[in-house]
Amino acid sequence: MRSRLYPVFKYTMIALWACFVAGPFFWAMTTSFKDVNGVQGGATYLPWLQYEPTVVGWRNIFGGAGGVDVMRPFFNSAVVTVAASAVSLVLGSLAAYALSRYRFKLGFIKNSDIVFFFVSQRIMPPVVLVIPFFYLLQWTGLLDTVLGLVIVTVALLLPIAVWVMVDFFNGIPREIDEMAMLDGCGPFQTFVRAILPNSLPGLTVAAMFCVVFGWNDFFFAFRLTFTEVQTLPQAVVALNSSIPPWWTLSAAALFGVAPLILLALRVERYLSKGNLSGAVR
Amino acid sequence: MNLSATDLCLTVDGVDHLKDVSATFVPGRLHAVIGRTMAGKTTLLRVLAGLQGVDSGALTRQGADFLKTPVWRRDTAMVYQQFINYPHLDVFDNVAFPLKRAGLARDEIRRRVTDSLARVGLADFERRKPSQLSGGQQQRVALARALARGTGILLLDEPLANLDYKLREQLRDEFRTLFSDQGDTVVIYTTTEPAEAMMLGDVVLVMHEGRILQTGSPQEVFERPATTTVASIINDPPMNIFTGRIGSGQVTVAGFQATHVSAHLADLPDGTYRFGLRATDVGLASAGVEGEVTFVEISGSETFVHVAVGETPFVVQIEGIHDVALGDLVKLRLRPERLFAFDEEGTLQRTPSYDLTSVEGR
Amino acid sequence: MEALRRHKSMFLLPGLLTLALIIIFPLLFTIRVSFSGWNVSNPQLDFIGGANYTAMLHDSRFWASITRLVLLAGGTVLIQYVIGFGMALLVWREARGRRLWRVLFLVPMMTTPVVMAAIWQMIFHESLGPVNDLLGMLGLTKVPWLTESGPALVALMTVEVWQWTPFMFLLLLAGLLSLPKEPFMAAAIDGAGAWRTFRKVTFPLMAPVSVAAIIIRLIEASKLSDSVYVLTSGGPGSATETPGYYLYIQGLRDQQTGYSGAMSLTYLVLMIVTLTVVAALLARAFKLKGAS
Amino acid sequence: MTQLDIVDVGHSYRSGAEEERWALKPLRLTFEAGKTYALVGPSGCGKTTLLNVLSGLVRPSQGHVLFDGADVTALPTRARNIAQVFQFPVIYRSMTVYENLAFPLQCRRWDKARIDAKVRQVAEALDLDDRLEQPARRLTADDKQLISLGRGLVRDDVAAVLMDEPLTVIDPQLKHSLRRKIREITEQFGPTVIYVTHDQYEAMSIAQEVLVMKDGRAMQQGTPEQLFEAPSSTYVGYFIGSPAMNFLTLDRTDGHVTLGGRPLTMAWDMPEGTTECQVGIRPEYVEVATEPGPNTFPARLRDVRDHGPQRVLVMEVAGGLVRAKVPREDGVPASEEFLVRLPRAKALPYADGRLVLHS
Repeated sequence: MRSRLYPVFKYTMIALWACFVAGPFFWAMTTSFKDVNGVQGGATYLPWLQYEPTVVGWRNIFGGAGGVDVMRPFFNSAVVTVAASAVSLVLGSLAAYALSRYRFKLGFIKNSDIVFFFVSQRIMPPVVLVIPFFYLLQWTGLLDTVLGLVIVTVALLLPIAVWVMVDFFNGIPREIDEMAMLDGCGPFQTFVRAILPNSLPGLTVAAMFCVVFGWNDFFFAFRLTFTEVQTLPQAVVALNSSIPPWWTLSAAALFGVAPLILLALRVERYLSKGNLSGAVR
Repeated sequence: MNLSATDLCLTVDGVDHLKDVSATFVPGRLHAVIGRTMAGKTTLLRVLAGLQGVDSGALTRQGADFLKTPVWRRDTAMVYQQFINYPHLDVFDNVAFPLKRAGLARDEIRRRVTDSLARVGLADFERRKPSQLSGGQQQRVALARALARGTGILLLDEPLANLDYKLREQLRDEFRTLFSDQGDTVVIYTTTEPAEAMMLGDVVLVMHEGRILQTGSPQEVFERPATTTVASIINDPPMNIFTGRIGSGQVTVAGFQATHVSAHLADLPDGTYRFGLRATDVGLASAGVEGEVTFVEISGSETFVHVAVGETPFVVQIEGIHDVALGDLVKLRLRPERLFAFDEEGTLQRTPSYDLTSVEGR
Repeated sequence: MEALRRHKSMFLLPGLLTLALIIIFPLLFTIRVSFSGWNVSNPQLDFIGGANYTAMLHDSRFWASITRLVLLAGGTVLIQYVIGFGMALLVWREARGRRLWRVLFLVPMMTTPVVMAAIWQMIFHESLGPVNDLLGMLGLTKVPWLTESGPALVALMTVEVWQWTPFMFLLLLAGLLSLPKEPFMAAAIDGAGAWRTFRKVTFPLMAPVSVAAIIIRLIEASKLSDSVYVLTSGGPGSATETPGYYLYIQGLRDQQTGYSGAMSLTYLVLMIVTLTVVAALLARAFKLKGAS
Repeated sequence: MTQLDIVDVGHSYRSGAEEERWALKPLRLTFEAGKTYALVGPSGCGKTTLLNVLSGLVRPSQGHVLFDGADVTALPTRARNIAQVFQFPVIYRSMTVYENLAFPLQCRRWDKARIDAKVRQVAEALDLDDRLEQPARRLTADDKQLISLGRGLVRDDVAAVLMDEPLTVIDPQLKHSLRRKIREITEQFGPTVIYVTHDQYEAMSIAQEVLVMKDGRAMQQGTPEQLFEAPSSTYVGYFIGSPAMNFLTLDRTDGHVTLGGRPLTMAWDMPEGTTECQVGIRPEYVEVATEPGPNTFPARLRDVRDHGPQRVLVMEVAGGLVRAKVPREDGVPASEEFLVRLPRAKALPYADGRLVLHS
């Protein structure tokens, strides 16, 4: 492998995979500047050379005539994602801290079982939950409301927050807690003043996962909200169901995934620093 | 203001961490707890700090039940063996942290922080993060934080164990000054090193397998070790312990020529004894019993030569640094007037006398 | 210590109770409803015994979807693992522009699966999509990607691999970055070449991370349904139907609530049992491989 | 067994830095074949850099590394045929003890029978022969360190065994026996050993020769006895020995060296014209005197430190602090003011911080 061919092999593989990864984005980008003429004649890729670019797709999604409005769904998605993530992070960190620092024993149930209970909720397929949730929200009058959607989304995100944070807290020496208590902090003060300030990398990773899974959820929103609270994935998929105006669909799709791509650029260094490694072991 | 422990017991997974530990810790004195690793020293400190519960026993302070007091109200500071500081705070804020918790005024906090940082020699490091400091400096920060509060109880858990030996030597000297005036504070200091306990302690407590074996002044414990176990813990290298006989005015130790019983052993009845002899009281000589050198260690300014005489191992301490090759045959001479005599259960019977010109040190 | 005991519940309970409350109702409801004949014309909680379960046993479409899911999930996760590990190894140490590659390789997992599935649907379009266009340039015949069962499955797997290899990549890269460097120095000192170093050092050290990453991905993959809905709607026919999607049709579209309840529970139990067994097998397999 | 030569090797981690700030200032050293050397010094003294230069992990900014006269400066670690024991035990987790020891030989494509004989021979010396089939990861930290050492010893032709603070994570109780084991094994197999540590005790207990380093410079190389009896600088005098060597500043009156106005004779003479003259004497050699005489000076007792079998008397002599180590049975001087004698043979002259050479 140390031969001179190795770098050639290496960068070829990287380049091939990079093309595959970037391909759909490139396609969506180029398609979003087409119109009927650019689409109907078969696949084209390069503006000006192969088709005449227009901004009609982009105009459509920002309330242009005959288009759809993406701002309201965008806003709904943002509210639900941020609220559910915040609730999950707060409750998750507290629970994770308890599970990392104290020993629980209730009959045969121990700490690891409680952690497993949290994390195992990820195994629940949304489709299994969504029917009971439908009736639950209907009976409580929360169907098609932001609050209702936030509550069920917490069920999706809380396990992630607990999963990441338990392992992160396990990596912080217990002596720091002990020292804070000796220094006069009660248990809650210890958590807030001594542990949380040292947990920013872990919180960042947990927050990122919560936001990703919250923002990208489709099934709950699809079945539990309809007209009042449409989220962005719903709006995009709704466009797909009709005869596809591909340019509008592409523009809306790019608009929908852009926030998280920007997020990825910002938090990459936290992710690759190996902050997650504890969580995987 | 005394801190009194009565019959503290703690068993974890069938192992005794504390076994019938009773002790009274007095304000203004430094209590050096010496024992090997796993002797229960750290557990004892953690129980006193409230970080660890016990199975049974009592702990009182000023007559009140201290076991019921939560950690954060125990008025206790602790310095760990590992250099533990708040990673997110700089040196100043680390030291100020407990003072802020105690609700002191800003000026008072600044005064105390500056003062205690100066005492540990870190006056110019206020705005550094702990990660930017060397191990020795980090431990000084921890010490400054403990001192700044002026708590009623100060616990130090082998604070020098993780430092280079030169730094250890230096801080040990500084500690003598730092802890010389502790007013009303109960100071408890654990260590595995006899020299450290002897040098710093006003009172020495010897721990082994969760029990306190002996309590007394350094001089007392060193010169009158109650058992063979204490004798080997309070000496570095451990005291040579071997079996011998006293009979018809002669002391016989396997492999060695019988010698006259020296004065301090003269009144012991005939029989088999365990004898103890410090490494400094065994010498390499031109004549004596032959043994083989199994290992040579150099510690500070001393050479420890491990010699096997038949099956019995001896350690010989020679001042200065000497080149002795492994496998060499050397001759040993024991100083019979320095023999400690223990009975076969290991309880002290007679000690050599030290009362030549002895003046209370310090 | 006494005081701490009282406090610890205050940390744990808010989260635990919230999750339990959110989860417990759906579970109980699903169990109860699975013994009822609740459907669109008869929306009530009557009791019909195990009739739903009997019907399910003979529902070949349900069992076919389960088999399909096992193959899909197993296949895609395996491909994701191989590619993800490979890419992580390539950009782990010295590589030109490794920051750029790391970010780029992470991006797909950040994007919304249903939204990207809509894009993929264009890409796989038989006459207007770029895939067939590129195949044409290479002189190959066009493939009816979304309208024939074989190609549709390939398309679905491609989308899954594209979407989730980054997650595998992320976990494995994080694992690689946290490895101590001494074992690699030791291998160099002992004179081991690149392949031997990988087989004897890197791979065994990564075994725990590998097991965890594969299990996590299997759990997520077993819920596959969103992309199916958008990309193929389970078609052609039921060729790409997964249990998740079939449940959607039965329970939500056709509102066979009772029947879908029975299937939901069966699906859930099967998944838990299978994943537990797979996890145990994987843990053992990686250890055995390591020891030889 | 290989002789290692360091020829004018210097290293800076940042290019273009002035030589004063290099991690390793240019130096020339020879490590003779089959001897055990310890590199000792505080953290940041350059000892680890020097070790990495030898192992090939660091390519020095200048100079050459010779193994038995052959220039290996440009060779990677893999091609140098060295062995290394790290701070944290490194074993191949997935392999048994046997496979661990056989690994370097498999990499060299030895045939099975030869590997087997060699592995068993080394395992026996390491006392690991009864655990050959156990997974190596189940062993204790000290046994793992022995495996690392063994992976070097199985190669007959190993150029050198490098040890980087190998006792750091070993339980204090076991340090002693592992140190002993390492010394026994290296004496039996006789490879060239370079042992890095920050602990003087360890360095002097394990090595035939010790190299004291500070700020990227080699301060002194010699046997433990030489370092103790004749430290080449005040730094080595301070660094080796506990308590450190005493240093007192001297005056010159009428061509005579004086201490606090009284004449002092030293082991040998101080040359004319040195600016800063000091006498260095070990606390072990300072004597409490009962009556005045040559080299005897008045002292005032400041502190007594009880170390057990010895006491350290801290006293003021001619305006400087002097420590004397006295046996416990000698007791403590009865009055605060008394006399100390600095025996001539043990009083060494230092000029500008460096030992004056005996002419």
